[in-house]
Amino acid sequence: MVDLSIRIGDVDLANPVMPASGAFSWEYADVIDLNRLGGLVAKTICKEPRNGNPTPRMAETEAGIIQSIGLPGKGVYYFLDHIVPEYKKFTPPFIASISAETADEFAEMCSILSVPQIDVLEVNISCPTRNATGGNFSLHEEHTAKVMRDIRAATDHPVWAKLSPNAGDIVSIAVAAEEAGADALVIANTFLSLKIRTDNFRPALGNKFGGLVSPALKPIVLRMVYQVAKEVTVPVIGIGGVTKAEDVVEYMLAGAHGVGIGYAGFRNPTALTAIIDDLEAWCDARGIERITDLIGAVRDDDMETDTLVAASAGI
Amino acid sequence: MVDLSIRIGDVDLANPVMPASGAFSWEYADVIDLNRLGGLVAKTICKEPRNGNPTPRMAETEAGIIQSIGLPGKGVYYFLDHIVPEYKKFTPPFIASISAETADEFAEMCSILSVPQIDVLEVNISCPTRNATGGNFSLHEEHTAKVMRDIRAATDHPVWAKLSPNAGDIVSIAVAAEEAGADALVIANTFLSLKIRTDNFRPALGNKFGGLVSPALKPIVLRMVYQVAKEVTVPVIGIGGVTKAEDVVEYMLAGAHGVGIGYAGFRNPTALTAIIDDLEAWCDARGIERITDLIGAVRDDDMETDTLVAASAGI
Amino acid sequence: MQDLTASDKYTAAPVRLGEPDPYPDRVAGEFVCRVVSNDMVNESNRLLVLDAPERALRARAGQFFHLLCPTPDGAEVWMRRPMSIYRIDKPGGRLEFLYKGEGRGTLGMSMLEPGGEFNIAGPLGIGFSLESGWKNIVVLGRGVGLATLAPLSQLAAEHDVRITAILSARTPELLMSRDFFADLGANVITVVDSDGSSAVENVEAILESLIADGRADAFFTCGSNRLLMLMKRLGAAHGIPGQVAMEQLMCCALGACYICVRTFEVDGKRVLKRVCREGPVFDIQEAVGW
Amino acid sequence: MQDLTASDKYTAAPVRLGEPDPYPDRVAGEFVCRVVSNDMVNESNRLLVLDAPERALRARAGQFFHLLCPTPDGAEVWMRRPMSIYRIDKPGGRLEFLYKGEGRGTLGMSMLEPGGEFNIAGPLGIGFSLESGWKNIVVLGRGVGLATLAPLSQLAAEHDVRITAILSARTPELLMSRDFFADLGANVITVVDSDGSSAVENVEAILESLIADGRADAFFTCGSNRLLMLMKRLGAAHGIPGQVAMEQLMCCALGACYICVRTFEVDGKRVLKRVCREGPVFDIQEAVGW
Ligand SMILES: Cc1cc2nc3c(=O)[nH]c(=O)nc-3n(C[C@H](O)[C@H](O)[C@H](O)COP(=O)(O)OP(=O)(O)OC[C@H]3O[C@@H](n4cnc5c(N)ncnc54)[C@H](O)[C@@H]3O)c2cc1C
Ligand SMILES: Cc1cc2nc3c(=O)[nH]c(=O)nc-3n(C[C@H](O)[C@H](O)[C@H](O)COP(=O)(O)OP(=O)(O)OC[C@H]3O[C@@H](n4cnc5c(N)ncnc54)[C@H](O)[C@@H]3O)c2cc1C
Ligand SMILES: Cc1cc2nc3c(=O)[nH]c(=O)nc-3n(C[C@H](O)[C@H](O)[C@H](O)COP(=O)(O)O)c2cc1C
Ligand SMILES: Cc1cc2nc3c(=O)[nH]c(=O)nc-3n(C[C@H](O)[C@H](O)[C@H](O)COP(=O)(O)O)c2cc1C
Ligand code: FES
Ligand code: FES
Repeated sequence: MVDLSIRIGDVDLANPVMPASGAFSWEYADVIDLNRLGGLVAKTICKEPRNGNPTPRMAETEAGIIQSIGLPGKGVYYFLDHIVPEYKKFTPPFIASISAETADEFAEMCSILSVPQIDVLEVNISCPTRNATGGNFSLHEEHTAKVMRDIRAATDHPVWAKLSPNAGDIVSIAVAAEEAGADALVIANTFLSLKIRTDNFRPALGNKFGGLVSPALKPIVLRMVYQVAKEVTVPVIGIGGVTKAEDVVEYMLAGAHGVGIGYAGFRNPTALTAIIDDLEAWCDARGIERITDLIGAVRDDDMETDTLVAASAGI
Repeated sequence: MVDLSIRIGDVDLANPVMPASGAFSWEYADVIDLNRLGGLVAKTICKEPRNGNPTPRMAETEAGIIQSIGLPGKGVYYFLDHIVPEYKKFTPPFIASISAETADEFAEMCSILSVPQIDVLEVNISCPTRNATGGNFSLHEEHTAKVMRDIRAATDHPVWAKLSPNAGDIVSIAVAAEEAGADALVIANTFLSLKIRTDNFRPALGNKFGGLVSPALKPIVLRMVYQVAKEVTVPVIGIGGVTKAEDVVEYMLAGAHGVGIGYAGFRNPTALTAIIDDLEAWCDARGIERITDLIGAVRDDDMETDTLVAASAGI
Repeated sequence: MQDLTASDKYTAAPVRLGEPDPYPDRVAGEFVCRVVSNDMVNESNRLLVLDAPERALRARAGQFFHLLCPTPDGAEVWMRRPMSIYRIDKPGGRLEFLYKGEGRGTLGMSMLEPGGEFNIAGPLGIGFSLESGWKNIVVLGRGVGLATLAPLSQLAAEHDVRITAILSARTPELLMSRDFFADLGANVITVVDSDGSSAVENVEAILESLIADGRADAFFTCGSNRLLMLMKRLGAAHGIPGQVAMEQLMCCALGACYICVRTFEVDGKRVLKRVCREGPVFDIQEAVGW
Repeated sequence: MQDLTASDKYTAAPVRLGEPDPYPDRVAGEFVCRVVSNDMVNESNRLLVLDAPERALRARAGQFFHLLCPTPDGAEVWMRRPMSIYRIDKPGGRLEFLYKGEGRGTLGMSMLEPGGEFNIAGPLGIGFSLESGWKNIVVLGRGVGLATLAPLSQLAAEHDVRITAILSARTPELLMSRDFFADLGANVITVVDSDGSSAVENVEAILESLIADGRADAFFTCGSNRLLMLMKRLGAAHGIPGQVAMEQLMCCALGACYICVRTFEVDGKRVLKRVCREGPVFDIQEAVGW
């Protein structure tokens, strides 16, 4: 049977399948066995309590949903006192996700949260409805470098940097995050989007803009993961449109160590554990002994580059 | 009955619905009446003959296709002698699309093509599989400004700049293109993407990367059109995921003067004229007299911003 | 042709009718049920009857399921749709939903045919609670809101609580479930827009007289903001506790995403609560309506 | 349940069977046909028979249609699938396709049921041409490649051209259309892998003897690269003209997108041609195979 375990920096995961921040909570234990997941990723929290964005916070689009929640929550201390204990009832590594509008606040949160119960700090420097100087630092190289340096200085905990697919040059930003000390890169957050209702001419979301989530986006994020994995040495976690075991394989072939899953768990609350089962079966059917053998195993080094030769090959 | 006509700079179009470059040719006259279209947009041409990219040039994805054709063609003189006359058999304004890997070559092509038979030069400065210094200028503000200035100096023809959705900050690039003399902005080209086959671990496309085309992407491009239309004064043409009359309306509400359609015409060769029919019916059913009344008519100035108030409203 | 529905290409491990349940102790699950019937009950509403796995039948009054609706038009329905349980028939192994086909999701549901499969997740949320001291309750529902109140009334009847059911609708033809409530032994009062009897003043008079008669130990409502506000006002005035089932757009329905929030008033402070997790049933006095 | 297919949510104005044709003079169109039957003809192939509008019936031998396949799994089939015409029955108003259900598109096609609708675009491409001087032709096909050669043989028979049809398959059970060709008066030769008769050397011997007998004024082939190369070699050696129907992934199928290119050799130079527009039928001597 295949060995599904992976290691991201110093953190050991039983398998490469994790939930995506904001699309998961310990409450999923109502439906599935959380101890089977590679990691447990909490919803992004902010330092102070926040109401979040006006409703409607979600709208269906042609092929997916857009959403803008606005990071509601009760602040970092409530998180430590009430939410962390909920997650600690389960065994997988616990990844806290945090957001802030300044590098200072990010650093402050990191030091508050560098407690033993938390295994990883995922820094959401890519909130899609914020701007590059106020929370979506990962739109720009220098902002990314600055915030990551401050974060790194504030904690010895493993830090995973979640990047934005809205950035123009994801590779430079990934390199900047790595150089500033990120232990892993999480690619990507959601795509900034807009839906206008043609019945009343109004934006469909209370916050006007929202992040698009759709299995259709996987090829874009996969391209980013592939490009980044070629240029960095830290592990990459791919997030975007994973709905089946083959998607996990595809991300790993592209160079990812693991994946995060959001949408699929909304559509099918049993999706995550089912995908882990399928992944195991997929590997076993092919005699793959270690899932880590798939990482970066895309066969891209002997591609036919002569158009006339290629166009005389079979389909 | 609604007046569907629009004006983009000095060019009059009978309606706002055009094909998208590369997804259309005069050969569609086999199936539909091309004289009904708002404009006729030719496939992008290059100065010299090119074979284009290795096959396979297309692959289906979860929700759409990725494609990388590589701008094959017989060069600019063949275009003038053999292709322009085909389009001139029809009445709508004729838009030639051009690409080059240097600003000089762009300028040279513009002067060669500034002939009376061509009504508009669409400059494809956003070929997704090229880089910012070699054809995909629209990834960067300065490259965009430079190439557009050289183009503007080379021709008095109307110039529409086609921009890339892969740019991080579409607004700055749009503003740069406008300032350098673009008469209209076409938003957007395709999203750079990758598909890896899990059966043989190989990239699905001969060129490895390709542009993703999917109705699912409309909310992303719509957001870009909305953001850009607020900041520029030249007309914007929205391209991405239009498959029905409501999509045309949505783009116009967001600020577009017109739309381009690619994918829908592949799936249904009669789509473009059917969408024009539906658009007329949609407007007539609502008593809209001029389609131009829809441009930028999104009701975004009195949105509820208090979350607690919004969350006590009906659904 | 059942496999044309969008339910198959995604990975999931729902419990299928007749198959072993890997997690019999979890409070909720994803289940593939079989459609028994799906017929119109009047000009605008339909009743869906499902054969459901055992765990799904542990649903309680006021809880809901999150339904993976078939696609009415070829495009997927990208999010599940929340739906209250209308009837739980434990001995028969059946779950029933009463609904109105109006948007893509519910129109997709309308297409379900007997023998077909239907994927539902649940039971979810906090349902109604019946305090032991309550001997007489008033349920006041409008439209498909009645669906939500039906299992509560079933429960009340089982506990020998006397029920007054005030059913409101646009027209007499749309008055659903009159027999359902009557069969439970409820005192059924119907009010309709078409003769003006559903006007708030009239319903208020009915409620006042029930209060005067000692027939209102607790209030329950669903489906109308006007009627909620009325019950809140009378409840506050007369010290009658009440519960309301609320609605909101939902995504995860498990408490994770915070998409389903609504505003409530708790200790004089306005706060947001998740309808899926802290509800869908709330204290009437906390509700600020919609 | 026909509306569960993906064909309805997109905007289009196809000509529907029985409805007036707005563009009767255009060479191609988008048509909604009605399925007459869709049965297996052997263990791996299926025959789809459609009632088609008049304009669609103007298809010529070797041309193809671009088919909007229903979805086998809930996800859309995002691109049409090209398919040669197997039989055109003008008086009966019918079009037939012979195909193998192997991928998502063709498996979707397999689900079409009699009475259902099916959206097809065409007729497309350049078909076979029969020169008036040709009195004897040899058609050599393998697998579903035979489908493409069928209407050519029909045409030849109508023009009193004598046909030798060499049908190749893996097993005798998979040898399709033997009766079809025999009914046209063709001299039918069958070769199969299972007894080794389909080996290139054996087919070469058959072709050589046909040439020697004056039965080979022109060659036609489809479906096998090995057999194409054989015909190309013999054709060049003996000065026998030939045509081959090629395949490639397609997107627009109208000549616009340049996705369907293949390499050909023209005047000693390798060039790309669009299979959808410059083909699918090409001069055998230009083909470089695949
Ligand atoms: C806890 C709960 C229990 C419910 N119980 C029932 C029930 O028993 N029977 C029944 O018919 N309906 C019930 N609803 C409402 C039902 O969920 C919506 O009617 C349904 O989601 C609409 O989906 P659609 O695709 O058909 O409509 P859409 O096309 O999505 O929208 C059509 C209309 O319905 C409204 N709507 C959309 N989603 C919801 C929602 N989640 N809640 C309320 N309104 C919505 C939209 O604003 C719009 O006005 C319940 C909702 C909740 C939250
Ligand atoms: C002009 C033309 C005429 C054709 N006529 C017939 C016919 O009469 N009967 C018939 O059964 N098939 C015919 N084909 C092939 C048919 O188009 C493919 O089998 C079909 O597109 C595969 O689609 P799918 O979704 O079932 O398979 P996919 O899942 O897309 O692929 C399954 C397999 O089919 C191959 N394939 C995919 N697309 C094509 C294609 N366009 N051409 C050839 N192979 C392809 C793939 O590489 C793969 O090996 C024809 C193709 C062309 C270009
Ligand atoms: C409702 C919702 C809420 C989200 N909230 C967060 C969040 O709080 N923090 C974060 O980093 N990402 C958040 N995301 C983004 C997801 O973590 C993930 O990046 C995205 O959904 C793409 O993955 P998917 O395609 O598997 O859904 C959210 C996504 C959704 C749909
Ligand atoms: C097969 C194909 C070829 C394309 N070729 C070009 C091209 O030559 N020049 C160009 O500017 N855009 C090209 N595009 C992009 C389209 O013009 C358009 O921007 C894109 O398809 C998005 O629109 P859609 O969602 O309506 O398809 C091409 C797209 C496709 C699918
Ligand atoms: S729907 Fe996700 S928290 Fe309620
Ligand atoms: S398929 Fe588009 S050119 Fe042939």
